[in-house]
Amino acid sequence: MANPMKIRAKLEGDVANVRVLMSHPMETGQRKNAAGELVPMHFIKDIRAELNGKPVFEAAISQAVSRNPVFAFKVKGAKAGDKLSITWEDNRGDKRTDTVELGGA
Amino acid sequence: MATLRRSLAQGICAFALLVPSALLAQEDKDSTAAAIEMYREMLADGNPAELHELRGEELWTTPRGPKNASLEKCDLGLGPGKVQGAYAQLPRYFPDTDKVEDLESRLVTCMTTLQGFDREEVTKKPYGSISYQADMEALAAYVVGQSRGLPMAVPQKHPKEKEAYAIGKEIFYYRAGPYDFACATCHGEDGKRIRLQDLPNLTEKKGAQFAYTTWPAYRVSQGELRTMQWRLWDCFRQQRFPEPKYISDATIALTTFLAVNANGAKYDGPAIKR
Amino acid sequence: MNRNRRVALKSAGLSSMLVAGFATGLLRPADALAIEWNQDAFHAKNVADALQKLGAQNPVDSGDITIKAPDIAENGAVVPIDITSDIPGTERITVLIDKNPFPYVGSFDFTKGALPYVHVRVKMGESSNVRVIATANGKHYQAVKEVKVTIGGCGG
Amino acid sequence: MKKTMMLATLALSLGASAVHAGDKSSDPVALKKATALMKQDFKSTGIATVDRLDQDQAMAVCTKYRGDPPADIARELQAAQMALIKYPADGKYMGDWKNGDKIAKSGRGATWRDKPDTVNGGGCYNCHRVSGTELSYGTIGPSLYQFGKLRGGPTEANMKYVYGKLYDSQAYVPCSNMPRFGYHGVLTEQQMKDLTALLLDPESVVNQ
Repeated sequence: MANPMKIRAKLEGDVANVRVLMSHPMETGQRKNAAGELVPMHFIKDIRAELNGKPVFEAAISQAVSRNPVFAFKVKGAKAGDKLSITWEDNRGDKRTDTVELGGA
Repeated sequence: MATLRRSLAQGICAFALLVPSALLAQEDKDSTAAAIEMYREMLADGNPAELHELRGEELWTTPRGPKNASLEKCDLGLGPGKVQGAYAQLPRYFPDTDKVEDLESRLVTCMTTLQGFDREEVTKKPYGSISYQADMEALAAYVVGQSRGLPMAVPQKHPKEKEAYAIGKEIFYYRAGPYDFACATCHGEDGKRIRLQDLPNLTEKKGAQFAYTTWPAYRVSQGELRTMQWRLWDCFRQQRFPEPKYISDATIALTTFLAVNANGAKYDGPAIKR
Repeated sequence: MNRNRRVALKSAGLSSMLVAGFATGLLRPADALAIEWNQDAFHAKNVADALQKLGAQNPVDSGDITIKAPDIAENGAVVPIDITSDIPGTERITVLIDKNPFPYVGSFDFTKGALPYVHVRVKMGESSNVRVIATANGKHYQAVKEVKVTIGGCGG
Repeated sequence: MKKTMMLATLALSLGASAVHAGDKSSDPVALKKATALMKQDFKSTGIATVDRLDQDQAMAVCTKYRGDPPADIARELQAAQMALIKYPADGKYMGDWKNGDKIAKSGRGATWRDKPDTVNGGGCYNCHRVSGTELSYGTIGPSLYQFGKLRGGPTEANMKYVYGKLYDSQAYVPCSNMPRFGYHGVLTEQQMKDLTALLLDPESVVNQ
């Protein structure tokens, strides 16, 4: 099972500054294991952030994103008490969603 | 990609550090240094070590092992269950084992006594890889994170604590192996570097403080959270020494030497490093 | 599971609180993404081909795209990049690493309420240009920034 | 021992910069314990066997005096090391500088992960600036950039010096931080010739 994300969201006025840490190997498919065999590609493909259930930010990414990905982005029109959820899905169909409630300024 | 694979495999060298510009000694802060500094600053905000801390806390509080117990009663030196500030006072002497123990040694003690794990079993694979999550690294990340911002205050009261320091110091200066290296070879002078990696002078208070307070660390070159035991182990590898045994008295003595030299500094791990 | 959630709750940051940690997939409606995972573009082996597959040929150079990245990366496994577009109406930011075996790294969509800024960390096989395409009102703009990847110590 | 500890404690409490000022040589009792402990706590893995902890005279002296032996002992050590150098039997010191640059860049070999047939590198760039173009170089040793150009090129004296220094650095600088590549057999005669050419050949990247 996928490990939890770590989401930090800081409100600045009506903008939420979001930073998220994800736990994922982001295998390129070009690395060999100890036995000399190529390790198959395994990477996050899609990311979506939702504010109170409404999509606000999306990404489509490749295996060239670093292992244990770190992203930051800014969501407009946010306020304290809003729920920000982030979901990723990888090339094997594994998914993970974590949600934070935006704190006061 | 071949280049990338190579750099991933080999990007593991000595105490690579987030040395502040003041520590770059007399050397001019040229454009290379400025660029590297910017690289480190950009990495600092967003440290995957936090993910390990999260997993470590989970491991700490989950009943596990033959005795189905959590580690919440583990005594890291400040009393059973007290995690906050404990790492800033390790290694230290523990009466129950009659030994000076570092964090990882003490975690193993707790895992064997409280949880009933087999010592061999829990120390067999202490370091993680892309295909293997090491519990020890996560537990270490969690515990050290609970000392962030606190001053290092490693005790030197018990005779065995003093002895560990004295022995650790001799190990630090011990030259041997096909390259004639000692720890002091790379870590005995200010302002030196291997390739572009700054080397803290561990014989000097400022360098020792900076180095010690930023380990354990998430190594971006490996995508792993690395502990102090790992740090020494990989230094000895590069020193072309034989392999030190995990949580052995020799490694704990060396850690004691480094930790005591860092006393007074604010602990700032787990950090993120190249 | 409950424990995991509890731990996650306790560890949430100061300014935010984790309220649900585990409902994998549940929060994500099955509707189409605003951004498509463009397989042809991701599999392209050079920049020109990738841009063509993305329908973003011949982007116009723009001074309104800011790429903040270190001139030298200590390690190519993780190269941090901050991207901001000041082009009005920026809908999308696309990142390519010219000399990677597959240059197209990804795209970020800003049509639904995010400001046109993103921080991303990428792998770079060797020193290369980082190329950013900003799409606004159907037009494509670009900026590039060179990042040198250094050789680590000891391993040679 | 007590004095050492007190000094160390004093230095710490005063926030002085040196961790062990006035502490130029080892504590014999602690060193004996440290040596015994290391022999117990290190194990052989692959080619990195525990006998690597055994010290020759130079290692023991440099450990005892923490890299800075008194003048008379240093002179004695230096002379003993000088006598160990074996110069090439064919009298030729210079090989191929291009190979030399590859050897200088490689830091491989001799760790517990390396195979017995791994070709060792010299790791020169780890500690020295070597060419004018490679940005990624270390500073533990002095810059070698333009080494030959600044010293009159491949004269007999220069070639003998460079080869000898590679073979046994401590014949020139007692307790030098540089490995004794020839003495330990880390580099072959041919590799040391190639490195000598790297430093002295007028065509070499070093001398541009």
